[in-house]
Amino acid sequence: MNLFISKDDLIRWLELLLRERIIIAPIRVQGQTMFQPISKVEEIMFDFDNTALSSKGWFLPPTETLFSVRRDDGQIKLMPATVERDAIIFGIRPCDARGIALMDGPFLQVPSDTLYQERRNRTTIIGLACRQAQPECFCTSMGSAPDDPSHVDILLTEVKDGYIVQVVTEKGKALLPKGWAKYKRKMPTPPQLKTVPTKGIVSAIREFFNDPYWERLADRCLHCNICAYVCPTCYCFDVRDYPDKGKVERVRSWESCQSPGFSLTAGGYDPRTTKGERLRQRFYHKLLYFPERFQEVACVGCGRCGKACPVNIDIREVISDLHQLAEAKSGS
Amino acid sequence: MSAGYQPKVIGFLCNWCSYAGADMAGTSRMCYPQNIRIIRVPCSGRVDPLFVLKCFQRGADGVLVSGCHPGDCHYTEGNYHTRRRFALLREFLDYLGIEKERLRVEWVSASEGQRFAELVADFTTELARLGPRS
Amino acid sequence: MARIGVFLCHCGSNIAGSVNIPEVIEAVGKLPQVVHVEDNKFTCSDPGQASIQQAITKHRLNRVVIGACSPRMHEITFRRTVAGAGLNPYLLEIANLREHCSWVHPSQVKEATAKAIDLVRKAVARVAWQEPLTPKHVGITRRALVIGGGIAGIQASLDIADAGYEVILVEREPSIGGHMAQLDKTFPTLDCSACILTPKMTTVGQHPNIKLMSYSEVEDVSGYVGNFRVKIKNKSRYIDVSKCTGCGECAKVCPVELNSEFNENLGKRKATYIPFPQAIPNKYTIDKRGYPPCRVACPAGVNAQGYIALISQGKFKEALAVLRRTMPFAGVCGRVCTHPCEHDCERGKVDQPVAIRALKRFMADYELKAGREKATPVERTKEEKVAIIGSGPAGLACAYDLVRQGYPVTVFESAPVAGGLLRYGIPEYRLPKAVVDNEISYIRELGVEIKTNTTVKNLEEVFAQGYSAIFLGIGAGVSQKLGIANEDAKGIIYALNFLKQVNSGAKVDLGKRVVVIGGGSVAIDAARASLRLGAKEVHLVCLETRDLTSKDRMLAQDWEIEEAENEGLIIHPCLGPKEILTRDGNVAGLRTIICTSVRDTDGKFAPKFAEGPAPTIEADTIIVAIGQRLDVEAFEEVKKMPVGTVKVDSTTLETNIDGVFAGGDVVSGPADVIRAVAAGKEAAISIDRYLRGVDIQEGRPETVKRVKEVSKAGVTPKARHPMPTLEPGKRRGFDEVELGFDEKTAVAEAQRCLNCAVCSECRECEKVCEAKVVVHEMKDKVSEEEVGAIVVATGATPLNHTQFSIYGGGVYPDVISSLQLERLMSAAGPTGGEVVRPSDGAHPKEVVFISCVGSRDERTGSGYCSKICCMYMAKQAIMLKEHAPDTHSHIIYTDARGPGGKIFEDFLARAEKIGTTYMRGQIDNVAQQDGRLLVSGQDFLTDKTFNIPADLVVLATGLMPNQDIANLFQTLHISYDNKNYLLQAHPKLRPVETAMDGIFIAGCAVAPTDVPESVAQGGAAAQYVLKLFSQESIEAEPMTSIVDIARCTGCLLCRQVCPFQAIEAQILRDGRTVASINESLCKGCGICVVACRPGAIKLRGFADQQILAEVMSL
Amino acid sequence: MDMELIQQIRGKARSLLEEGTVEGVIGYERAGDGVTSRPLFAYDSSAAERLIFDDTCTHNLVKYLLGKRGKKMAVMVKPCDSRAINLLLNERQIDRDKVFIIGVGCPGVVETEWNHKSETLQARCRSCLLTKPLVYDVLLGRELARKAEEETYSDILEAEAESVVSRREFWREQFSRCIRCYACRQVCPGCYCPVCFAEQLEPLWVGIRIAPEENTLWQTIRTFHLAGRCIGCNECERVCPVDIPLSLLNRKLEKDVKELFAFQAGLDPEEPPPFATFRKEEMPELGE
Repeated sequence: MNLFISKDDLIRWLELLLRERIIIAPIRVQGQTMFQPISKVEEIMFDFDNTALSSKGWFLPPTETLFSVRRDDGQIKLMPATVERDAIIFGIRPCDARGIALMDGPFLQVPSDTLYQERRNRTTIIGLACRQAQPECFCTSMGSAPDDPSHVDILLTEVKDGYIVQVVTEKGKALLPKGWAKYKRKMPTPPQLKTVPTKGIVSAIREFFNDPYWERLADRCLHCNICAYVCPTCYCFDVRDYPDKGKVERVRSWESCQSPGFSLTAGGYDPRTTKGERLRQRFYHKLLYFPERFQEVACVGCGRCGKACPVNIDIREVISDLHQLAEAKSGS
Repeated sequence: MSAGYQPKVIGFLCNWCSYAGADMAGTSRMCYPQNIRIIRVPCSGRVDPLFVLKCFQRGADGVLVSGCHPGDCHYTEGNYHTRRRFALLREFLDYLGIEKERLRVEWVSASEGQRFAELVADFTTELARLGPRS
Repeated sequence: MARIGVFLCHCGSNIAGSVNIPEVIEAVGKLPQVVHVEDNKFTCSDPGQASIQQAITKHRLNRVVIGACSPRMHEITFRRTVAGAGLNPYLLEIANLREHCSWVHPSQVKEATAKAIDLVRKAVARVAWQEPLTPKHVGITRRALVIGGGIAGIQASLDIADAGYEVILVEREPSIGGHMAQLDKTFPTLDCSACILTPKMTTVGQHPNIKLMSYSEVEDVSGYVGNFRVKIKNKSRYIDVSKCTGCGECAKVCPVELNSEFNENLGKRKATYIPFPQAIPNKYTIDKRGYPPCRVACPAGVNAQGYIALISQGKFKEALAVLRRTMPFAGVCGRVCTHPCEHDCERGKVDQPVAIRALKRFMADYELKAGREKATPVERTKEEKVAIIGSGPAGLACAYDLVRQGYPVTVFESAPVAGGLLRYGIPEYRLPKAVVDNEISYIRELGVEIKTNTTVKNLEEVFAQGYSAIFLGIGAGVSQKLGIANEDAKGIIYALNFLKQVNSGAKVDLGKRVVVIGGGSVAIDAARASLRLGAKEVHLVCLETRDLTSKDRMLAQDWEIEEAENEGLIIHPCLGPKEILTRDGNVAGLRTIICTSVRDTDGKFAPKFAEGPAPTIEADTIIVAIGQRLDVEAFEEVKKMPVGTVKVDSTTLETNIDGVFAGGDVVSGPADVIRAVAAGKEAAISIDRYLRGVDIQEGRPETVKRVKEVSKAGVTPKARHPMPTLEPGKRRGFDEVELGFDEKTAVAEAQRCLNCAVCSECRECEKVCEAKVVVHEMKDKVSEEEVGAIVVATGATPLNHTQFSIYGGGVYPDVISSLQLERLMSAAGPTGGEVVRPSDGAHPKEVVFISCVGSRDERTGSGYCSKICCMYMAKQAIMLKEHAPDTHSHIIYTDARGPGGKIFEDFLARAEKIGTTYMRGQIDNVAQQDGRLLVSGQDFLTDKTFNIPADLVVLATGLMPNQDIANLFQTLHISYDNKNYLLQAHPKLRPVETAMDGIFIAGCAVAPTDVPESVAQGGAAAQYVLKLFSQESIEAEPMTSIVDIARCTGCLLCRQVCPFQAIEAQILRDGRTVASINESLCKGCGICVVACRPGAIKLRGFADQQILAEVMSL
Repeated sequence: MDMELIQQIRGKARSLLEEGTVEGVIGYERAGDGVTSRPLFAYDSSAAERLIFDDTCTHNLVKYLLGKRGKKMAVMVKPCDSRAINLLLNERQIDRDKVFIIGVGCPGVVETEWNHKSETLQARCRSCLLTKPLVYDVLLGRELARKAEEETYSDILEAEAESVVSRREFWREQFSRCIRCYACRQVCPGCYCPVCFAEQLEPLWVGIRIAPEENTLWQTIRTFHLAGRCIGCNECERVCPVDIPLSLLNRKLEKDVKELFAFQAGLDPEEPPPFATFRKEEMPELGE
């Protein structure tokens, strides 16, 4: 069901929605575009290249309290965290939306992560189709597209005098006011993207677990967490208890497989001590382990990691390197 | 600043001079504001700037680092290091938005009970003037 | 899981009075891990401690918190309690509820209670992180160090030594005895002080267990109880103490006399001395205070004080020998030296400097007059031949030093006669040729070969003749040209040529009107020579100003400018030569230009000229004296500076050619004689080192220690003796202008010398010492000793009475200190026990004592009572009466007490009974009237003013520790107050202990004490030392740092900050370098912990977690 | 691009590798975007042919020596980077004998981001007075007489002139953006603790909360640990994915250390750093 909405109407509609819900949208903060809860609709950026950080932080916040425990007069009380309000993510790009869908795999499988699930249930996703491709984009190679409506509740596509509104789910439909005109015009053509040869990558990568390639690549890797934190599909976290004067909070924060202490176990053993092993983990997880369990490559082709990496480690280059290694191997 | 505002002060006192000086204030029954909580350290050179940062993070309104007068350190040189470390930290804290007046470095000898009592009173007054940290 | 028990002490009402204990119990009971809380009336009492031990067992406690007094009070007690119940003593934490809470917040129960809860919570949080620690046991060095040889130190030393242990007694004065040795009698028994002290001193001197280190100071102390390492500086006495017989022959010949410190400046002693006849050790000490300012100022380092001291004794020949130890030119420098020594002479700060140059000349004149004995040639002990090129002052000085070291030396001189500038540059009327000849002959007689009429062309040739080293001292022999128009006119003469001709007796054609251009000594010499050659008018034109205080002043010396003007020279200052006017190729005059500035702000020559009317001076002869330079062509192989002088290393005077050295004007450009001599001497050092093949740079330039302060107390101004001169009217020939001192004048002038360095190094003592124990080159010796305990008994000194000018102290000679009175009363004192007035030696009849001088008054001295003054004033009043029954004493007191039992009070009563007038009051003024003193003030009891005429006023000055003693206390790490009195570990219960284990204190260093108290404390300190020595071993503090090598990065910043050198680098098997801490050296300060960013260092007992737990609990 | 210089670099790298002087050469190569550059570890002469040098070579490669301890490595060092060498020598983290320093003359580096190169010289280059590396084994390229102005810290002085409240607000906002990715630490040649204080559990200095309060503590301690050690390569600020102006922190301390202790990091490998030493007579007013 395609509808049309003028820019003015869109704003009025969002204003209406903001009265009852939190709206998370791209806004400008200190020169950067970031997904954050808005206080006024005017803050929303409708025209932006993709955000530096993906919108995953709404569902898996950088830091959240899972529950707290308090000792009161000898009694021990446990207070789980809850989601207070309904929310809308507005302006999400199709690639990021697909990232959320991929995160659903690990978080919603039984037993599900209740906090994640609750947020997911209470959030409606309004996507914004890409009218332009950025140099780093390669979503089409990863099973998505600039106008892919698959993983949003509503998808907006900008046209000359307003937006085409594709209502994808019932949840999306529930947000709509009545009396909008149906859209009959032709949908605009999506931008063309460079392609990355992803075909066969899952089976190709399996062969190179012990290849020196990883140590060589890791030579220049700084092992910061940028790639993981900008990635829409990286979902690793750390959990820590905070005791403070008779109260304990259990806190979850983002963490990354690139951190030196990430895989350190309680007894002091670390299965991944070298830089190469750590860097390999990132690509093996995305290109092998995740697909083995959830049938999809854990990359949406947003290109953020390659763009943000201070030393230019780029998943596209890794994929093509692996193909070359495979060719060389089969050739020899 | 409300009249009832009671600044929270944490004092790191070296065992040999300043802690003894604070004891001397007690032995001589000199009254001073109750706001200060004293942590004993062997030498002011043991006071890690990180402790002070933790104090401020934990909501302290003021921190006192106190050792022997320069030249009198029980460990000869500890307070010279203290002086360097905290001279720099004070400037840095001020730059980050914590008034440097909130971090005091004071030399108090074992015989200076009076001086200790006076400086706690003075520090507390100054902190009250600055008001609570937001 | 920690099971913490909390024990709260009421301390009677000390804590419970301000802290609501039940409220604290309730709050603390809710804290995590706390399983037991109880309170006690007195936790430190036996039942209180027993209760803790029972609770530990009953509640299976594994951590204990005690809320009580300061941990500095009872931590050790409670550790023992906890250990008694089988728990590790370090699993205890004390919350300071008394000193830090109840006592400082009385009557604020609410706040104090809340604070007490916080303090206990903090302790609970910390104790959970406490770890069991085990003290190590270390051995004890059973040797004691006693610092201070006063009566307290003597007693402590004897007690320890008698118990069979070794003692090192360090005393900074030449003798032990302290102030007690200065006393005549002691109160209240009136024992003769010397009689009761001397046997003890002798015992110390002879005790097999006592190593007496007098004239020594403790420089550094490291280590810890039972194991101290002490560095002791044995100050040089310049006498070999082991051999000195104390005969005193040295003192008899010593020319230097100064006030005796032992006699409180009332008597005299020599520079070599024994402070008092009963001194222990009975050995002489030569008092050297560094170099005198005259010697420091002299470029050649001539010891002026040395020869002046001997002149003052009439030992003229010996005096000249002192000078000749340094250089040979008494007659030359006694005439032409620019004498920087006089400029720095300390006497100048009193009235005028000593006439050092004139005295130097006197010695030479005296010898010349008496007829000089031929010098004995120096034995040649060295093979290597040295060539000196140029026989000016630099070359000859160099030759002189080298020949005396046994080198064969040859001087090459191109002129027919030796002497260089001395002969050809300086006119006869200033420096007679006979004087130069005499001194050159002396050098020749020593064995220096001088080859005149021998021009050296190149250095290669000299080396080829078998010389191993060359000194180049060829001077700057070419006059600078003016560079203006008509300089080639007839009648232009260059000053150097002019003087050379004059000095060699050649006939010089001089006109009637002479203009000399230049403002230096050469210009003045040229001008004065012109006057003597019969010129009608002599004018001098120079760029500089005549104002001798200006930066642009003339370079010639003050006196020669004045003399020249006296002789008729007309000076035209601030003018530069512009053009030479000629008539028929002959000089007709000089056109000048105005010079506005000569030197820039850096002192560099940069003349500035101004347009404007400037005079033209008529002349038929112009003498150009604007400077000299080296002949550029000379010795091409030697590297030169752009200005044409030879380039040398500024310290060693080495040139670019190996084995060739240069100095004097050839290096510096035109300078004076003494600087040339200095250069020659410096080169001699280099040549000797060069030839011996040792490091030429090492220890150069020599750093000399100038005397710090020169006392001018008691110096009566006395004008300098002027140099007699030839009257200006008689000065037409080349007769010498200055006439020199006669013997009487010389001796009187020499006696003006203040003997700044005390010992003048005349070395007369060396000559008379039969045991040959005088060693003037002796150096301070630093020795290291290991001891297990230290007693500090450094004493105190009465305040200097001269600082109390309000009472006439330092103003009137008859206002003396009580210690001075002791010396006057002592049979061994300066007056043989006769009490006389210092001013006129009369017997004083009315004596006024003023008490509390500098005591009990923060403004004038100290805020405390000096305790002993009441008693010694009574004693002195009694003794005065005994010396002369007609003496009447008045004691003006603030309060008068005899604290020390009935016998003390009886003593005061006795003083009053014999007729001493006691008056409670305050002194307003002490004035001099009709040759007596008038003491006026206020009587507090009658409220009336009084005026007492007195013959003698005695100030009872209070005691104060030595002000420079703080350095020692810092080295020992013991605490002291703002008056430098030592702090006791506890003022009541631990009076002779300090906060530093193993260091004990006694006597006046702690507080003013009288003799019996000092003896008691010395004995008490000894008892603590013996108690320590009776233990088998000592428990060492287990709170030391350790390194977690996994976290250590090996940056070793910790090593750099450790004050105890306890951290070393350790190389692991995998090749990594990490820090490693030597636990026995670590003192647990924790400086390294903070320096360690990775957190690899932990201080046991003060770990990050423990302190952080405290922070987090607040 | 100065091809002559690049040929010299490649030639030197080749000979070092072929002669076995070093195991590897750390240099720069063109990045995947074809515009910027990235670090290259060349272990054989064919890889050495990829070495480049131009005004996009911003990375401070000295950091990588810390990961290659014990191995003989050559490293390309710009004048500014050489201060990091001195720092690590002072702190005994590298063995001078094991490091071959290829010093390169540097015309200054420009602001870049992925796929984009600007013409603007980086701020640190505008105040860089070094014309050649302070330490090197071979110097390639020219020693440059550049028009640099001495650091005036004008931005710091401006911030200091603000009220303490506005500074507090400013930094609260900045630190609230921090995502604790630790890129600033990972890129810093002065950060090499085996376990960073931020990751220590005992004692727990900073928690894992990515929240303003803990972020502030993290950044405060991080910068303070670099006091007197930061050599001003400003890589931390460059790599920050949320653009926190970290140079305002580092340079504040640099300025204060200069003023209080007359010290600048990395200029002399022998000079004791400010926290290793003291002068008895300094700062007499503090504490009295």
